[in-house]
Amino acid sequence: MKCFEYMGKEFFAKFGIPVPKGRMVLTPEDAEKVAVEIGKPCVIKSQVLSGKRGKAGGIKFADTPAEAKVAADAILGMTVQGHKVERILVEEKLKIEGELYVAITIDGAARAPVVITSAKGGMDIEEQAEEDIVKVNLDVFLGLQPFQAKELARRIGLKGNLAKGFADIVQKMYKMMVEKDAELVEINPLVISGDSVIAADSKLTIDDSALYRQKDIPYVDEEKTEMEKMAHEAGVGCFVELGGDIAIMANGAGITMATLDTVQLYGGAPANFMDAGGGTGVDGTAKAIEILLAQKPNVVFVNIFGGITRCDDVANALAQVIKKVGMPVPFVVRMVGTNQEEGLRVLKEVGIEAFRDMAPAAKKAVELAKGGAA
Amino acid sequence: MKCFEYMGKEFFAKFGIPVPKGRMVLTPEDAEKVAVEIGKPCVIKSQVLSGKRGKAGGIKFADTPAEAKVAADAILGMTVQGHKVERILVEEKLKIEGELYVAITIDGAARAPVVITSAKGGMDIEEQAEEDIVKVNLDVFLGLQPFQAKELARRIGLKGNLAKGFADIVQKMYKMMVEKDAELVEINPLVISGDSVIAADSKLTIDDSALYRQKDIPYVDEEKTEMEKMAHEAGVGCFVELGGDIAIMANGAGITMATLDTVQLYGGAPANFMDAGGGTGVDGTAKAIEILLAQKPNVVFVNIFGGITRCDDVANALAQVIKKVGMPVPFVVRMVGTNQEEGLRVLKEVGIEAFRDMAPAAKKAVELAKGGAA
Amino acid sequence: MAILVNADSKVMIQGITGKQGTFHLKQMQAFGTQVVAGVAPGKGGGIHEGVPLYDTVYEACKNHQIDAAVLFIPAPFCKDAALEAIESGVKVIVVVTEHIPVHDEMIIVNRGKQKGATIIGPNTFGMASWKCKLGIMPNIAFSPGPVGVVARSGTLTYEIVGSLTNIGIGQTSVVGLGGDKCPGSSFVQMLKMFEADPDTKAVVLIGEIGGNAEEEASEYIKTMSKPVVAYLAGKSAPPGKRMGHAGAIIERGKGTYEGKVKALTAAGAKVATFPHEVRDLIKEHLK
Amino acid sequence: MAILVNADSKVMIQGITGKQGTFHLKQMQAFGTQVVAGVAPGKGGGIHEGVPLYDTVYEACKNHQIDAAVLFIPAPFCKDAALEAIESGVKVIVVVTEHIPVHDEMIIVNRGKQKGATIIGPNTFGMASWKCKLGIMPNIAFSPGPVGVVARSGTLTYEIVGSLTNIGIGQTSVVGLGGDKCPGSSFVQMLKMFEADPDTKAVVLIGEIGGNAEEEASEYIKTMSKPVVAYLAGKSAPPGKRMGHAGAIIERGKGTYEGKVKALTAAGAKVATFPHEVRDLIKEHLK
Repeated sequence: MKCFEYMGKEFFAKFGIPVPKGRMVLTPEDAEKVAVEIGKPCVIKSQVLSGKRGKAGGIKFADTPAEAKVAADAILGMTVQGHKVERILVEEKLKIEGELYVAITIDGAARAPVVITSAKGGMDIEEQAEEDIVKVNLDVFLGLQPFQAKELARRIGLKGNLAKGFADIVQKMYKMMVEKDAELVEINPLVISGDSVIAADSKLTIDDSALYRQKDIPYVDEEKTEMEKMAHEAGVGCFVELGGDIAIMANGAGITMATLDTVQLYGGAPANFMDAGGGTGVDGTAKAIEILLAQKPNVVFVNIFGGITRCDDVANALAQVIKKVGMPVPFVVRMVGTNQEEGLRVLKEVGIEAFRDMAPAAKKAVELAKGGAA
Repeated sequence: MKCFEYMGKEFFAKFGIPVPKGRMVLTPEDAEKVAVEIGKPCVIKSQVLSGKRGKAGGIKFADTPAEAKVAADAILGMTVQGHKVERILVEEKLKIEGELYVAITIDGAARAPVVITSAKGGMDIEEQAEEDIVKVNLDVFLGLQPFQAKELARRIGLKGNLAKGFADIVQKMYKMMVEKDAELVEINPLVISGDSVIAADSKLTIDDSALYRQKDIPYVDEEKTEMEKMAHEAGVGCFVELGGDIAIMANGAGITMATLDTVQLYGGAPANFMDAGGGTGVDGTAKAIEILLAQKPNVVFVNIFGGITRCDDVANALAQVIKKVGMPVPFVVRMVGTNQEEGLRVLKEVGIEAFRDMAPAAKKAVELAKGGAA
Repeated sequence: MAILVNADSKVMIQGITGKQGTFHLKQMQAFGTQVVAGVAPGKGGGIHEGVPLYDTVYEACKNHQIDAAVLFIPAPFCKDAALEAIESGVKVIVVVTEHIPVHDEMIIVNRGKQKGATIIGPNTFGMASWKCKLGIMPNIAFSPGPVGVVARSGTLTYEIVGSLTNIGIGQTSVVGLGGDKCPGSSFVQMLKMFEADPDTKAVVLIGEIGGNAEEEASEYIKTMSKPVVAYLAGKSAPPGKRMGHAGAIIERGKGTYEGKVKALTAAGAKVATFPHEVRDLIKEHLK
Repeated sequence: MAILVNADSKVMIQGITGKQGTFHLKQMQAFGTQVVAGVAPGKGGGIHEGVPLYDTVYEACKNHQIDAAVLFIPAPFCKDAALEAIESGVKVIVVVTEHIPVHDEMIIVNRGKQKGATIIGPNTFGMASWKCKLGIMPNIAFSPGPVGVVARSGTLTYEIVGSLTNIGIGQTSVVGLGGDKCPGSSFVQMLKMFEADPDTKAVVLIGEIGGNAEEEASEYIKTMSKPVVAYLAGKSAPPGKRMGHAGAIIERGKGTYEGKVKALTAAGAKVATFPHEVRDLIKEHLK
């Protein structure tokens, strides 16, 4: 779960990481009030989950509270990279003398946390040369020791109080990462301002699997399309709209990807990625099929290799939908695995002759889609 | 540093370990008040750092607040195993249905924390048979995991809620041990009362070397003799009175022990153990020598192998004392090591011919002591 | 023979009395797996589907030789259960559960490494050698034979293994590494075992986009004497979720379909375009 | 030769510019130790007594081969400094400092073990092989020769080693395990190295009451081909501090003078009654 910038900064403050003075507000009036409290030139930042807000006009500066109100009014309600802005962060404007980059995340290949830092922070961090980026893998049992934090500071060329401030921040970031079950704690830029380093931005991603034990973190609902919301409510593991005309359901991320790949190799255009997951039962699966139909595709292609997912559940879900809304477009079903005999029997009753192999089924779906579109 | 029972229990309560209702008080009047608050039969326990308080009469029961006052009055001011009672703990009297033992300490041989537990807690735990005691070494990086706590509960025969309560307590003890830099966290007895387990006593020893980072733990001054206090103030590493007539100073625990052993093997009786430690300088060493003299021995035996300790410092300290108070009893000095030439020169000036070897020096000290006693 | 486990292996199930545990216990027994002990706190001393129950892993291990453990444990308790198996000295541990917090996962897999335990999973269908299935995959897909299979994803493995079985090509062992960020085992570890296993004549590697596991594997495949056939899912996948800049910096230039195909091909592996092509390529190699 | 280090070993000092660090640097140099790098945060790039300075251990190790490190670091910072040396791959680390919190100590010594580093100390005089002294002991006590010495206490070691040197019996290596509860190394580890070192002809073990290090050592001494002479301090010592019941339960029947003498004697070691007897017993063995 991605957190908004202001949420990350609230946690930073709790863990003792320096952040600019400021607060999240919902209205231009409150933005003005906060600007008065700050009593200095401010920055007004749209709070959305996408990056590149600056380029999209989602960040404005204000020298006076009145200007802050105007800027807030402009930003609130605008759309940044498809996300409607509902919250803004009003903060003191920092005197920026340098921009560093620092993040802690999990390096899956190393099965370990990794600290990544660079003296060249800011917008274009991803484009920095390899030699300008310092990476250190941590040991999960040892955590981040002070000497490692100091060595990182040294390697990005910091000295004196800046080195101390940086080492302190990176240790606190690690503590926060572990205590908050974060997958990512990122500061970009970490701003050099006089003798201190200050977190001018925050990116904090909490491990979805650990939300159950992080009750004090407010839930952030990532902006979803209507269809994605429906899929989420139906208990579908993962659903992404792709815009083609063959609506696809499979079970398992790997086989779903492989189904899409196969459809595309045969010249078809998938309407979506839908990993139905395992064990959603008849009703959940029926809802998922309704979502497929709601995309108004030319063909529905269901590809099931039953394991935890039972073939009879999927067949009954299909039958249930067909009884309810009929078969507005052709259904191509491939079905093998757990309880397949019963599944095939149920399908036959509603007039579907299921395939046993994936390739001919995918081919058939593509042919039908082309026929249907013609 | 050993903590009083009530201090340990205050920490237990902070870490969520169940303790009887109660409070430490300094007067019989307050004892009566606490008994009123508790509103049940109470136990009044002397707060001293030695064990076996019960056998010494330092624990009494009271059915009413009036009885509590009387009991408190009797205990306050009594002496338990040489320790004057200045504080008492007034607690609800538990309904005891069983007594367990559980402790976490550090097993030096394993370089690891060790949990020790037994279904047979209470007074005579040290005398329990080996098979009635369960010991599990922990991994310092992994700490105490829930499964280990549950396995310990099973191995001492606990089931259901008692097992859960026990497992919970032992995990909290470990957390406390690490966070409070404890060398020992012990509960004996851990009382079974109905469906729960409650810490009826506490033994908590904080690592002296870690006191600097445990500022919230009040300092407990172990009862010392006048002489021990003087030694402590002089910066002497370790001083123990032994009652013989040869006052001994050496530098380093090993050589001090060896010096005592040698004196005793030659038939002498050491007055004390004094490890002068290293780097106390001239003034500290002079004070230490004055302590030796304060014991009114028949001989003073100083055995120095200079390393960090510099021979000239010790020699100058001896000269300083001799100039101040003379040589009321014979001084036998053995001196080699760092800056020995200068040391020997200074000693010669005050009339001491130092030995180069320890054995003849020890022999001489014993002879002189016997002569002096004759 | 096979890798990691075989028909003689003695297996313990943690969480054996739950709905999932019970269902898959029966499936495993039907496959031929010797389930000799089950762990179910509070039920020690009982019998479940013919399997003796113990309160703790320590007790089970005291009473039985345990060669492998399978965990059917809810995610919040998996760290503890996996550590219990590791610390008790179990050498093959299959963690089926998905949605284990990644910080727990790092502790499990790194502790396993320290103690010399092979962790399969988390979030895996498990693994099977002939007559010893540890996990949740459908029994019918498997048959004994000369092909080693190692995969990152589940149903796709059933798909491909099933297609091999259908034309009479069996498997020595089939291993699912699991779909989580920090899997306990790697392609390379399994490839090494297949290379060393005299009965394995060819290996199927089933990968997908993202991460650098396939690139790592390619380095080892270069040194292998046995043929490797790979299939990678995700050729047409839209760009996945990204985690701030840090993910992009770690993975620089790795993780794409094209990159992986290039690495595997350069290492001498054949990469199938369709899942069903795998069986044809394997058939070539076994001729 | 010697054990752990020798005349060719390249040494780094952490905390080199402090009062203690500077004093003992000079003493070590006088002994012949090749001190090639010093670590002093904020002073990197400088030179101290002819030794190049670095801000961090990582930097020192990048610029020099480092065979051993000696720490002159205040107790509160020792854990960090020792871990820095361990994680940088230094294989012999001498921690002179006393009063290190025992929980820090456990982390240092267990991490050292995991990473294959030999930790000497904490709270030790250090160790010396001929021309390579790592620590704080007086140079004059030592001389090259055929006796290996391993000890738990400091000045007593100077006493005994000095008495050997005085009659012309030199040492291959002298190692102080340190006086803390959780020392990084054990008698057994050192005895094994002495047993394997061709130049060591006899070994002196200097122990004391408390703990079970001598009992453990006895088990190994049984298997040694080389003679061992022991001295134990504390025969006449009053009962030491006790830590609740737990200490007594751990040490049951171990740790007494009599028990240790019995174990060592049974293992074939000669136990000297007086410190100065050690040299006589060693002389016997070297005849």
